[in-house]
Amino acid sequence: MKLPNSLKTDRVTRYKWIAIIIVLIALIVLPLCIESNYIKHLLIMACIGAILGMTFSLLFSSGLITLGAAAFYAVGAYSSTVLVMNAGLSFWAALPLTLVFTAILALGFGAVFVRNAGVAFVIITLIFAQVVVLAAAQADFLGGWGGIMGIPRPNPVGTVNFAAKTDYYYLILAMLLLVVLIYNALYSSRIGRAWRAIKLSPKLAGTLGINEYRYRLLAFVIGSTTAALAGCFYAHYSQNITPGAFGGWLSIYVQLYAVLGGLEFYILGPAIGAVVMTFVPEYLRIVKEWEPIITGVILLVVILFFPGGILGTLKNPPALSLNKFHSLYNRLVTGKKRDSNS
Amino acid sequence: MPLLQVRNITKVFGALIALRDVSFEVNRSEILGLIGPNGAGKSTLFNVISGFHHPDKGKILFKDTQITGLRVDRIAGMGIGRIFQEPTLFMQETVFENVFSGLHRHYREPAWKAFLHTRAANREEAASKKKAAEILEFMDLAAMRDELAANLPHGHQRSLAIAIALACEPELLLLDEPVTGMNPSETAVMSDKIRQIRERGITVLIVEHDMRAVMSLCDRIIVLNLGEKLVEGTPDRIKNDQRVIEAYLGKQVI
Amino acid sequence: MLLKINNLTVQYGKAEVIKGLSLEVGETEIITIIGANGAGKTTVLRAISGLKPPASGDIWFRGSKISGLRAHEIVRLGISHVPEGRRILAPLSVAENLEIGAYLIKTKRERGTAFQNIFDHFPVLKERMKQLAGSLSGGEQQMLAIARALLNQPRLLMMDEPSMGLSPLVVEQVGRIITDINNRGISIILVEQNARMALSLAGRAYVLEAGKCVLEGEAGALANDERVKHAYLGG
Amino acid sequence: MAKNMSPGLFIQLIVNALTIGSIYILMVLGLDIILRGTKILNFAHGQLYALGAYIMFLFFQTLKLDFTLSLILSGVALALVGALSYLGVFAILNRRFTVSSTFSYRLLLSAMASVGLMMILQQGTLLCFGTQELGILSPFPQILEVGDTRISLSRLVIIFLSVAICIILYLMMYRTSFGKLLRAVSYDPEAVTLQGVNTFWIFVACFALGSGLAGLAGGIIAPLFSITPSMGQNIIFITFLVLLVGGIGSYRGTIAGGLLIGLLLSFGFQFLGSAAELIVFMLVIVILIFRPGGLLGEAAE
Repeated sequence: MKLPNSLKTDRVTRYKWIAIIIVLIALIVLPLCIESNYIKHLLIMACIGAILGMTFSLLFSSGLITLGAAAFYAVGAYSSTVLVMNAGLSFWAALPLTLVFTAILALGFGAVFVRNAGVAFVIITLIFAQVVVLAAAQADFLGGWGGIMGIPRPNPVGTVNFAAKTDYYYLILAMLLLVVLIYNALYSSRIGRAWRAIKLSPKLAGTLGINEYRYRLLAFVIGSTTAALAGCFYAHYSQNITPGAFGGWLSIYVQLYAVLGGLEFYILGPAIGAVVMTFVPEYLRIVKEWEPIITGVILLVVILFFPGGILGTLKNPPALSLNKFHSLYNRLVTGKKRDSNS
Repeated sequence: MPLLQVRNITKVFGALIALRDVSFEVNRSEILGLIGPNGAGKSTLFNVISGFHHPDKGKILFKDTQITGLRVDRIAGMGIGRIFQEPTLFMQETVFENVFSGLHRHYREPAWKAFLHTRAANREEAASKKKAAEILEFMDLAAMRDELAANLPHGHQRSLAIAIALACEPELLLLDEPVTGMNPSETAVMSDKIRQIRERGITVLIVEHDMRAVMSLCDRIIVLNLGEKLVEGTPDRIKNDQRVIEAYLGKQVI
Repeated sequence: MLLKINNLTVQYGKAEVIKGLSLEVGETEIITIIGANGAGKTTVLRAISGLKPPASGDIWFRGSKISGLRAHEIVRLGISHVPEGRRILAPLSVAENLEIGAYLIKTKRERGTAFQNIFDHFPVLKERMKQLAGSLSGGEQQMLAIARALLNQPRLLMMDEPSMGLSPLVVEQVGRIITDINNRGISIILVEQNARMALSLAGRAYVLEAGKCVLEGEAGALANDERVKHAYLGG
Repeated sequence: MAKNMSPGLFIQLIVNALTIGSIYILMVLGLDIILRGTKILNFAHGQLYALGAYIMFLFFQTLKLDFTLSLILSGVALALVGALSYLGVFAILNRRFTVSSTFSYRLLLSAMASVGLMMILQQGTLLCFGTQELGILSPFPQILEVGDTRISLSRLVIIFLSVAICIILYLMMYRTSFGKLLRAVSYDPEAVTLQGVNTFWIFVACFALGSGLAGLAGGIIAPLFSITPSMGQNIIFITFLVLLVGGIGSYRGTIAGGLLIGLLLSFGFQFLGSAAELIVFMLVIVILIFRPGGLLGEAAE
């Protein structure tokens, strides 16, 4: 699903549709084949990660780099919790209200943030994520650093009562599919093309009549609202939330999903990245202390030697030769001239 | 009524006066050339007209509306398209996608309908695809529609830049060095294209170094030197003007 | 021969900007490369000074091959490049700009002599030593750029559009400086849009068109060549 | 707000503000030298600070070396770490970029690489030194008493050392040829290459200098605060904050920003408790509404 713009969807082959249907069926059947609740939990977390990663990619598709994906994730989680626990709304009523609330909030803050492109935007979003965590920790009615416990499960729908992990899995899967559908529709419309134009050349985009500020703000609002959707789910899934869960380097992990999966693959990239980053460290458990180091090394290796990420590398396998690397390093460090230059 | 009126434009960068009190008019459906040695202020003038720089003094009227101080995208939206001197394309996109992205101004249906892919929006989208194809055909790029812009040879990159600008449906097209760096036969083809663009009712303002092309192409020529307007007139007059020859070849030194 | 270029090809991406150019510069000679914008003049200089490694062909300087060396190594061999747009270090003072120009001069005494030499030729720079380079006038910035390049103690000086954006009076002054430098035994490659100035200064000239050399010969002969006049004024 | 503020408390708070403010300034100066010279936003900068504190602990507390010597050694050690990380990571990364790589792509990849580096450094520090809090006995335990004002000498030493380092740095940047080269490279590396300078090593030096400053900051602060592996994360947020407030690429802005944030946090903690940080963060966002480029910065890129 590389850069799904409508030009490509014209040419979506039958194989692609078959692949999509198979993956979809697999995703639906998957929890029925799994006994372990723990693995189901990991699947659910991977879905959340995928949604968050996609919000990062959405902003990146317009040339913005956010380190604040966790901010609106937290806003979504807290506001839904308050609406359910303090205002007594049902989960299904709180959900849309949360999204509207976040969208308005994102519009307000985004209007300021988006004015600063480049380095400043990166730092501002990072700091904003920290502000949200601190604000949650300071507010007594949000439980301070201790957070909120005993958040109710989503209200039952028919026979689905969210007592089992499988129910949650289907809920987040539905949310994920919704996000994929919406994002795909965006990327394949002229909105997505305008974002891409701004990312590739803001200068040229301007001379084509594209309002850079307005489109970037739109991306910010949509991305933030999507993150709030994931946050809303997370609060009622984990049933307790603390500011700490949204702080630290969560946003950076989110970014990692997108880079690892492949930056040019706005939808599939973060999904693959999230799955890999959720499951692989789990299987590295034997050396728990070494896990961050290994994650860091993986990150460096991907960035330095496979900048297309997993999907990009699969698509265009690089001709990797140690020799090339060696001569490059010689040139860099010792300043020896290239021998192959004739 | 002239299409574009440039009135007393002055633009200063630090200690450098890039433009000093420049005034001229562009009439509908003419090809107007803007020439002058390097550093004369031609590109600055283009940037002022298209909104990348705001002038320190003076104003610019397009169809009798003042456009000085407006944002780049607003000016483009009013119908002034431009190409840049350096190759400015969506390099990692195909030729077709480049023009298709350029059609932003073409849409009438609101963006949310495009997002929902309503029937009207889809119809518009299909129409715009057709239009992009038509523009590619016009600029002789149809054969390489699926090639990445970055991989095109220089001449075709210039054509593509013009194609993108045409997608914007301009009434006035600013061309910054459209034939520079081309060989004579490519230049002849491109000159011909520019004439055809004019026949479509689009007014053209050209900055160009290739004198042969400028002289044969333009109805009128304005010569800038060191930020000031030196002369204005028909190609024949310009060619024989002593001041122009001096500005170009330089005074005899030593 | 001081500098010899054989069959040079330079590419940006897939686009060939220079196509099989050959060129020679003799000892204490001024040559000029003229041509329209985008003809590839600047790229030739960038290829010689190592800023843009050539795709094929080779460049020899005083009998050794320099294509493939990196820019700072080529400067050390004695080729100085005054780049297009002067590229002086605007936020640094004039004195600091000169000091960086004198990076290759190691002893203090030699440095002093070199600076004295510069001030003899460019007295205006001595007055402006403490000023920020960015606050100089266009002409003074050009002097600074040339002075900085001379401090590398080159055998070959390459100048890219030294007359750009300067008023006629200053252009004349720059012309005198160029002859002056040449009289001290330094060879010069002059890239110019101002064809008459370039042709009056140079001994030989190359006319570049779309990355190819279309005409070469004695500058005096070229100055009266109808084809050159055509290239600049059409007709 | 000042209903129970005695002059003694006021002076104490000012001293506290100057102490943390001067550390922030050192951190931002280091980050800014790297950002301007090599165009890399280095997230690992805070981790270098933590590592500096640990190395100070190692030399001063464990090996019982002289205080000044340990401090210099921790600066040198971190400069070495910085140089190695540039050689091992960013130099290779730079070669990946082509003329057509967009600015956001370059920025993202180099920032991401520094995040990878940060994770490795953070966990590496933790594995080497353990999770428990470490503390250095301050070599200056004396408390100065003037009237009812009590000021710890070690805070004054920190301020003194920071000011000294800033002055040395200033002299280095404006008086030595190395500093001039650094500034020149930040402005136009290609023009400097044309003067015969191998700019690659200037970039390495840039990274070493910036990292060394982080190491010194960590070493200086070590006797005052407890040393934990997470101290790097805490400081990097504030460092970024100061960078934003002061404006990217302005020395005066950095110093003003560092002092401002120091004052706000010092007084804020006293009178507002733990809400101080939040208020400061909010204030910064308000500043950015009115001054998108920071207080004294030229407009950011």
